[in-house]
Amino acid sequence: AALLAAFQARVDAEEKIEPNDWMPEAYRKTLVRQISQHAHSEIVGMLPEGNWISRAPTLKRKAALLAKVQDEGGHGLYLYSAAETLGVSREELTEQLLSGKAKYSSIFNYPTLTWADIGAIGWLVDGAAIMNQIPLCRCSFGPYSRAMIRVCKEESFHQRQGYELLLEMCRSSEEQKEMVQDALNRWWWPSLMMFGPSDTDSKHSAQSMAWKIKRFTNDELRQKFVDATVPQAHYLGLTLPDPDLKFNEETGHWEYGEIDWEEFSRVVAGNGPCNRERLDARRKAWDEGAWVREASLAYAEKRRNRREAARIAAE
Amino acid sequence: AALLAAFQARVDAEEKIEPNDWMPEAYRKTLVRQISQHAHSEIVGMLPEGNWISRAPTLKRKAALLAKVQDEGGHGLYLYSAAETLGVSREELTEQLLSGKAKYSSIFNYPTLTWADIGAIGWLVDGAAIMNQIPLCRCSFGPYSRAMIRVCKEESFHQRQGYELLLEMCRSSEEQKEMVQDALNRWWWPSLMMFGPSDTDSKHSAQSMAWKIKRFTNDELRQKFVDATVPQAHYLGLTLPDPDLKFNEETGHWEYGEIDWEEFSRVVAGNGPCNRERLDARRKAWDEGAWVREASLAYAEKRRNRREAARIAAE
Amino acid sequence: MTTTDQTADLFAYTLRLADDAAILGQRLGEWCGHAPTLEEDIGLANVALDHIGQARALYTYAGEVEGEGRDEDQLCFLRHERQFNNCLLVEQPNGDFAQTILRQFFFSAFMLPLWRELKGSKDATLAAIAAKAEKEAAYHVRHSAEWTIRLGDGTTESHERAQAAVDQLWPYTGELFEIDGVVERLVAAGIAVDPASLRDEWHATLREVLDEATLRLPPDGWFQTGGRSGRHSESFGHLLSQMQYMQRAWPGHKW
Amino acid sequence: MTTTDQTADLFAYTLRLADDAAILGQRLGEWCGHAPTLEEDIGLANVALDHIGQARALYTYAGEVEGEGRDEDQLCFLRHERQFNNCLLVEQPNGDFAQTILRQFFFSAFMLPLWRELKGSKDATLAAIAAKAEKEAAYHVRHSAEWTIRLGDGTTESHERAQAAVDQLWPYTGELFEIDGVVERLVAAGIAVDPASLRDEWHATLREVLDEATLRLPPDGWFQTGGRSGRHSESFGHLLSQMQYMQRAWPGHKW
Repeated sequence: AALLAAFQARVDAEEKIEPNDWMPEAYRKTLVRQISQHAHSEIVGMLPEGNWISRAPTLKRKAALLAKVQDEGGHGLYLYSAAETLGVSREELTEQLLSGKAKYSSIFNYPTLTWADIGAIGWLVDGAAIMNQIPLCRCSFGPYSRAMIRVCKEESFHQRQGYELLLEMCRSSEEQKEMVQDALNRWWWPSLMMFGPSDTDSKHSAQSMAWKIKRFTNDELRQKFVDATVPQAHYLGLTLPDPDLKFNEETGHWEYGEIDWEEFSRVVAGNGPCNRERLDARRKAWDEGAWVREASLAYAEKRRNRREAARIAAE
Repeated sequence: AALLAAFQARVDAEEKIEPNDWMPEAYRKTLVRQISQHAHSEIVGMLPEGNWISRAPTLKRKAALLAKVQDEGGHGLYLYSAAETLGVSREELTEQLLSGKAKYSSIFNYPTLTWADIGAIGWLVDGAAIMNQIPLCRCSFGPYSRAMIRVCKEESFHQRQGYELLLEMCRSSEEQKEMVQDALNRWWWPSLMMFGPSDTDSKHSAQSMAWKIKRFTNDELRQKFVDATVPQAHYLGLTLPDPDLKFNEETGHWEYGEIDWEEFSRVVAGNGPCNRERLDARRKAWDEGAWVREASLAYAEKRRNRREAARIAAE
Repeated sequence: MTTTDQTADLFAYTLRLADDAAILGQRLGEWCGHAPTLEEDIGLANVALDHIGQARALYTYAGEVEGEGRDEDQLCFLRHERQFNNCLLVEQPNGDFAQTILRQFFFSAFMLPLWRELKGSKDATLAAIAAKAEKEAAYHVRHSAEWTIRLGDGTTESHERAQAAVDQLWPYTGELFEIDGVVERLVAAGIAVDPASLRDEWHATLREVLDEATLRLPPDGWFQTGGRSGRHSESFGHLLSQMQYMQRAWPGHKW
Repeated sequence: MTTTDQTADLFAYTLRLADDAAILGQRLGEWCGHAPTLEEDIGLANVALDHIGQARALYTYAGEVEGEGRDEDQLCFLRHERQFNNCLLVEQPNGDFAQTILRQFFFSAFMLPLWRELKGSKDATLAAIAAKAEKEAAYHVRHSAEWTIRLGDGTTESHERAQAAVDQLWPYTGELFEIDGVVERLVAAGIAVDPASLRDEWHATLREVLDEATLRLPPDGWFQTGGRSGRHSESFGHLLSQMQYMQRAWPGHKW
């Protein structure tokens, strides 16, 4: 209890908790869950965008998309490393993802149907991710906070790139603008769902706030996102697919309509358009890569043994 | 020796030899080799054309191509059946094909690079096949002769269809005509090679002629093909890729240049552009289909056992 | 309802039927030369051919109904991904032979009664197309049902693969029974078939065949949707990029 | 030789280099999200990116040399199959990881000395592109050589797969050393590199790495050819139908 109080005092004083510091088991667990979900999201998130690498319309866009997907892989790497500092191995985490036990952001269970979806993911999905992640840069757990600083920098680049892609399309022709509008129609609500259940239904919020893992509630972050994004959509000349959306002059906020939480729960539960495809793709990559990983280990061991033998021979 | 003389007398009298009749072992062997090579050619021949089914430019052409490839599968079936009457099973023959022991027509080791190749195969490859096969309709071995009658009818339909496809392309635009010319340039010489080595180098000819398996020599058939095809090319407005080609007013034949027999031998030996791909594709289909064939057998056996059990129970 | 509205409905309805046939034919055509037996190379090509034939008749009629001069090829090869309205079931990748067979069985067991009823359509062209397609669908049901039984009641491996195919494809069957304004109005006009009226027969066919195949029908749960409004699977765009390649790369040429 | 001739040669030569880079980049991009480890998802994407970058610079320059206003995208996305002049090696399908690695190793072990020599080209733009590409190729050689050794000297399975990849890809390496009039004339003009001059170094690199990997180099035998005159593998058309899909389906749009 004294340890707990000291821990909370450090958190309250905005000191960073480091891996070797004492921490409550629930704090560790919450972080492992959150960081690994976040890592898995980066990995699974490579798939819907990867779907368009071979069909990107220009070489410049192809390069940008490849670089973006590569960055996501990189984010996955730092996040797995941050999780590893809490005593859980990448193998365990991978196993949890592939068995379907671990979650990842449900937004990646929607398909990328047109090239505009690549822009929409950058603009909306990365935009929502950044809203979630900026406060995490000040998270009480040191490794997570440092990983987030790096991730946020790259994500905001992706977000601008996605928006710029859509802007180019909207300016180029009416048909392309329609394609962008269609993408917005399909990605808007799932993006709002990325912030998680409404505060009244959110399980983990209060404790995470006290631990300074979270700094804002789901609804607060969602509102920030809506306020930032609606004017951007208008600038593109697009209509938000929400008839209830209106600007409240008094509060200065954009008020949005009812979110379809049934759809949210259904997709989280595994019944989204692409849940099966996503896990199948990850499992296939993992299974087909098994012989490569085994070869790596076997080779590393051979080398170790040879070096050892050489050392002994030299003695 | 009396049997042999009687056999030859029947052959000379243009009687058909049937599977249960006595025949020399060498005759049987020659036929098994020839019929099975022919069957394998139909099967492997499905691949270069199959490569364009998913990309056929119109629904009508897609249907025609599907039907054609399906016919080739059908030809494979009757030919395997004809070979089976000589006491060799389809499994054995398939094994010989997949192990690389059996040959198939070398023309199918060239790739189909453009849509015009589909027309060129119909016109030239099926055209050459028909030249070879028409005399086989009168082959001394009954089952082979009857299979050939059916095959020839369908092949000549395919040949006309291929020519008509090219005619439509040549009439439609200059670019398409160039595509046709390019296909002719690539398929012309390999088509001439389909008739096999020159008579001076052909191993099996004399005996096959005596047995009335063959009716014309390789060079005779090749000349017939050239004479029939050159005017068709000219009607399309195309140039044959042979600077030495010229019409001999006296003989009434088209004289053609030197065939590159080195290329022929190299491709037969396994070093054509697609030899590996063709066998790999057949092996993959065979290996991946193993569980289906096993299921069929297992189910057939279960049914037999159940029927047997029902019969016994009923007694 | 004005004639223009009915024309638009009829166009939409015919186009859906055409897209279903064309896309399934396209998928089946991918097998050619790669099937588990020579007989199936021929058999699947045959089923593919029937669907391409149906697609041709339906696209041609859709183009006539629309009246803007689009022919079968323009409708098949020059629309974008979001404009295709085939159901998600037919576009599912071939997978292994069991998945191809079960996809066919689920679909044809629905289409057989649909074509039978559509023979009575007040639209004479649809009725004529249906009469021909019914015979073909009867063969498709028989062919795919026989294989379903053989695979389900074959070896342990084939049983597992067949059951996996049933489970994987099941969520795409709900869409077959969807009704929207287009169908509703055309049913009322005696032109289209109400899919709800086919459900019992479809279920009975499935139960009978899957029982004999010792396969388990999944419980009715959540169903995938979207195909009828052009929201397809990610694999669909790749299918189109192949299928439309020639018409896209050589615009305005005759073949 | 007239300037027009040299311009045509330079266009052809630059375009070949561009096609090699673009097509290999396209193939490598297919791995993204499907590699055996997360590190390799990143690593292969990195190699892909380098090649796409080289392709951009080379196509842009080729367009300038040609002087008909074609930009990098028109050259990459609006030529037909028979107009691409990349070597057959780079278009070979990814196959398993061993095939992807060996394809890269054979190619990059050739490109590294080529870029190094091309730095001395009398054509300043090619020389500048080569200077950047040399550094990238050095990394590609290191990366693919390390994996070749790991796979060759890893497990029995990985050894067999690596050897199969060597054997399968070997016939496509002869084309790297082909010389035609275009190359001959540009070598004489001090613009291009004579590939024959790179053969010993290439062979030495291969021998060293394959030895360490316990892999056997096939005997020099017959080599595949055709890429430089636009005769590609059957898989190439399928690659193009994907790669060019957007530009073909939406002609004249900006992205």
